[in-house]
Amino acid sequence: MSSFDPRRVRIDTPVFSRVINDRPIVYLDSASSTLPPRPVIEAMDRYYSGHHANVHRGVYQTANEATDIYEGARRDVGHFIGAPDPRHEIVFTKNTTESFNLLARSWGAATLRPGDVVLVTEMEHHANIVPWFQLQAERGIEVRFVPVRDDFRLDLTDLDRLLAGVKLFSFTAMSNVLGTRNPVAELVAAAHAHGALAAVDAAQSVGHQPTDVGAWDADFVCFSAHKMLGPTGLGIFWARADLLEAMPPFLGGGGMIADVRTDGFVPAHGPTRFEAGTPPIAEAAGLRAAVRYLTGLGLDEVSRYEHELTELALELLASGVGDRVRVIGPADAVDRGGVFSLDVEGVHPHDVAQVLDQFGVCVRPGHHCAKPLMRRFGLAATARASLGPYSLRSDLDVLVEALLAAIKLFG
Amino acid sequence: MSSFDPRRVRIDTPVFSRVINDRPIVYLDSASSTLPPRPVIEAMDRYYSGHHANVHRGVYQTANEATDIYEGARRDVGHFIGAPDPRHEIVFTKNTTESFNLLARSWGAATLRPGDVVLVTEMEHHANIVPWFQLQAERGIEVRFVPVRDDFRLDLTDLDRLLAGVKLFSFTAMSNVLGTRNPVAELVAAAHAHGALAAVDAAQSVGHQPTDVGAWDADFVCFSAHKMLGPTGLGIFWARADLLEAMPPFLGGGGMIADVRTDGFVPAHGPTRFEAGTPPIAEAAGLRAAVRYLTGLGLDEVSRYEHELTELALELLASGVGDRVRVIGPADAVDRGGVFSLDVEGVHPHDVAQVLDQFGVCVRPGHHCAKPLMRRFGLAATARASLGPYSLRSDLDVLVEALLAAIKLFG
Amino acid sequence: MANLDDLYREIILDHYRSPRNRGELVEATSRTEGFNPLCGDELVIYLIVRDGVLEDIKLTGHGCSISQASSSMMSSAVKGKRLEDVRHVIDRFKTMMTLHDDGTADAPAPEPDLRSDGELAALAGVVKFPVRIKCATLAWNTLAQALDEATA
Amino acid sequence: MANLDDLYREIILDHYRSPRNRGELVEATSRTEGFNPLCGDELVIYLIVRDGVLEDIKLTGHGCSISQASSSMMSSAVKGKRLEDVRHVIDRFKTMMTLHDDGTADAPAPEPDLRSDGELAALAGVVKFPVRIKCATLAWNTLAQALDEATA
Ligand SMILES: Cc1ncc(COP(=O)(O)O)c(C=O)c1O
Ligand SMILES: Cc1ncc(COP(=O)(O)O)c(C=O)c1O
Repeated sequence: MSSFDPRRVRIDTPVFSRVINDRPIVYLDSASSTLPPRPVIEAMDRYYSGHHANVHRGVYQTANEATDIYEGARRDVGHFIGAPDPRHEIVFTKNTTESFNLLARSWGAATLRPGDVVLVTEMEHHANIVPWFQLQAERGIEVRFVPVRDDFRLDLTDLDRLLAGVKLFSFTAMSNVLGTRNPVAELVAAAHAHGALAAVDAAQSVGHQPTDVGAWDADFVCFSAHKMLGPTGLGIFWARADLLEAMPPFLGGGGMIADVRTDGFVPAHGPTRFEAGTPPIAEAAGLRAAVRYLTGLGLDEVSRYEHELTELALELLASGVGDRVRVIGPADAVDRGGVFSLDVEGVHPHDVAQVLDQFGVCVRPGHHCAKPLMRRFGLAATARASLGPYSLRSDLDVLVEALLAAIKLFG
Repeated sequence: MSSFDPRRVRIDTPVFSRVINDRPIVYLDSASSTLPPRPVIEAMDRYYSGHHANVHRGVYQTANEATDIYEGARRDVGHFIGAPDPRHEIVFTKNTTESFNLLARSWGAATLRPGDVVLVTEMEHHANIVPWFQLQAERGIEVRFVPVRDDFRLDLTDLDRLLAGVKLFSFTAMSNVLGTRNPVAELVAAAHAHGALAAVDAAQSVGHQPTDVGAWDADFVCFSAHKMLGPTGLGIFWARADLLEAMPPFLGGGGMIADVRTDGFVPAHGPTRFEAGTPPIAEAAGLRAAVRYLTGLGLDEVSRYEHELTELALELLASGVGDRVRVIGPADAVDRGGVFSLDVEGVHPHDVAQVLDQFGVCVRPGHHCAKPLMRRFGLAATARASLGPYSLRSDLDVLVEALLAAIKLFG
Repeated sequence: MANLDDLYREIILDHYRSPRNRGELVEATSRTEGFNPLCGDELVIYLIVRDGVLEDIKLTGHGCSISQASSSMMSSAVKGKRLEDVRHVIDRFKTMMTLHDDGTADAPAPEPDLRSDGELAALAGVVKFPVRIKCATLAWNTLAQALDEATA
Repeated sequence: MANLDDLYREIILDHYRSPRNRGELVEATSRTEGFNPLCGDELVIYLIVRDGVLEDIKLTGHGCSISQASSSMMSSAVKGKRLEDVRHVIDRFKTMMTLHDDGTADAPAPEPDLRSDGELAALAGVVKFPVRIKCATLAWNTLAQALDEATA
């Protein structure tokens, strides 16, 4: 038996004391955002109550403390993902989306020429599609898609052909709609074999399984604090130090310059070049606590536990709700995370979610910012349930009960 | 006597219980970042503990609550600055710096042609300089500066000539180095008379005096939550609704689109077009509490009180520390806020700040992200003390005591 | 606490299961598309407008029960009416669906002339579920746009 | 708690008030600029290097007491030394100024050969004030760069 106990996580997480429609909350929307445990909330509270000051450039004590907290978060989150040299590799942004925009507008705009190809996949989140379309419109690059098979996995048969002329292969470690986990190291190796760089969207994976950017051999990795038990308002962009050092600045302003005159400016070196303005300091304190909390749980344990729960969920959804519910994602728990996009025959996802809310069950209806993928499967929307380290078997039971009620209501 | 009591604000602000080097903290760095009162900290704590969920698109209860909090913050901060229609005018960014980058990269890039002029002033923060230099480098616009007089006020004698050919006049309501308050309505009117639009950097003013974007007749206004008793990680961009609606998207990703296909995307309407990815939701809860707190204090009262304190500070700095301390900023309290950049003869600002820290006094040494201004006055750095609504007369006494000690130490 | 029964009235479920005026109109005088980017709901309204009368209306598209029922009920409510009367119904419906800044609605009880209309009043419960208001109003906003185009 | 006296030793204040080897060297064999963007400190180092010996060094620029004192003390410590000895002093000094990830320094006591050097050991207190380390090392990093250029 593993020492990991989801009940302890639940006790640590204050939102679980919420009662919705006379029922305890059944939070199944961790793919949208995870619920922060008390140590994360308290770290920010403590920061604001005892240490708040603007970072860098300060000499007085709280300014140094704030700087230590902020830079400490950079170091800790770097170590958490296996970054060899966090101080020269980790940039703090506001979310995964900004991280991808930074990649596209800085590295992309400096590197890509008209006709150059960026390869993404059909299962990407809009955060890893729209910035490339913006470059397509502005600079005539080509955006190419790796197709998704009917079994909800990437179709890699033509990968070599697709990679021809590609400068960057940017793909998700795990789909936020299908739950599919992609073979990251293998895809990175394929990219490198074709002379392309590789960027990984780790937003859905980093809080649910161990991450090692070195083992992946990736060039860029993007993720968000709020999807790994951390706060809103903070994203992470990791890049190989040599690549980062060569990237031109993106947002301009204070903190990212070495000099400004009335006739131009000289950008600073290192990650600060990309951190214009007052950064998300309290958020960094929260992320640091989240990293410590997740490390305490053990990502291996979390991943093993969520895998077991995923197996159970797939079983229940295959058998417990008649044949009206279809899971849009791999049917078995292999190479797959705890995300279940549901298509309920005759009941629109919006209505599914509405009925589920009556049972205290939180699921998200919609296209989940993955419209190309939805179109690929002929859907406008799904109702998505997703797991976190605090999810319980009983949550799945209530989910099934509520789904049956929805099916009954809409006859 | 006014009912405003800075001691009450101080009691509300937990950082003031800090003891630094055996002395109570004397926080004189509000121009860098203000200290949040307990209601702001608690609003975020409450949000994370009871309501956290991703916004928009949600159907379940906590998702609706989070959306209400987020959109409520948009409305409240809009009303706070006199925005006629917050829902169509307020965009949440991560800080003032991102707000200016949004202005430059969206409105600017769509509007400005080679040779077009953006007029700023010599007393701008880098946030309102570097983005324009970036456009200058990329698109050949011209960046022109309104000079600053020896008495630390804008030199407006040549304004009409300077405004010739200008498409945007972007200037600060209050200098973060000099404390100078500029005649915003008058400058906006001058810009409009020349067919230019006007953007106002309200970062230093919005937490210290009442703001009415309508009375200013401004077109764009940028500021940060963390300089108005609110949290880090949240900036505000206000634009006239018609201008905002015509601006193309900036960051691309989820939430800012109407549709995404494998061959392109269609952006959404309204402020969400500029809010790609998961926004700073808890931060919005904090901002809302800050707006409520400041409104409770009364911005008129705060401004009157800080004005009195500014008068006192200027007196003390002129007479209480011999003739070794020069205030780099207007010598009288008229049209001036509580920011005091100090040049201490024979003592480097870094050393001034270091000695002051020994007395628990928090001041910031450096160029304050205003290098063109520093150069204008032949300085590399100053030691800056600045006030907030919790500042006390006794803070100024300790400041003077500590300055005398610094002067003595360096002989 | 808003109850699910306030939202999913029997008459609404009935319109959802058996939508009225479904299909295309080949002889339509106008064809107008509506779209809710948040949920992906899509709607096409075909109209035949002649001599100031909305002679016929048909709808295609997909969406949730509220958006489907609302468009079906709308089509029944406006078909055959004079345009000024149609516009009046649209206005009254949108007023019923309006939330104030403080989260309250204008008309906790349905508007008199909507009540007289019968079925539409069943949608009044939607305002208790603010995120669903957009579902209910999509058809009506699209119809308003269609009339503007038809009479432009 | 770090004490101000650890930072502002008398010998440091002395070097600040009366900097050694100040000025330009017209016959310099190299001229190298150093710059600390955070505080705006600027430094120019002029060297005369001949036959593997740092024959002369002069400095101009401005900065805080720590950066001024450090550069002044450095100039005294390296003037007239063989280049390999200069490099050795630079390495030892930078080791003394290095903080580990956990905020501790390697050498709470000054390095032996810096102690033997006397004055430089006075700068050891700077590591207790981590933000000031950059002030103390600017001159040394710039000198290292100057040597690289001079011997390239
Ligand atoms: C006048 C002025 N503008 C802009 C800024 C930048 O604000 P932020 O660091 O929050 O982006 C500051 C803050 O230092 C400021 O004082
Ligand atoms: C796979 C994936 N990528 C990117 C994002 C965007 O993250 P954020 O909204 O924090 O920018 C998400 C979150 O929805 C996601 O699931």
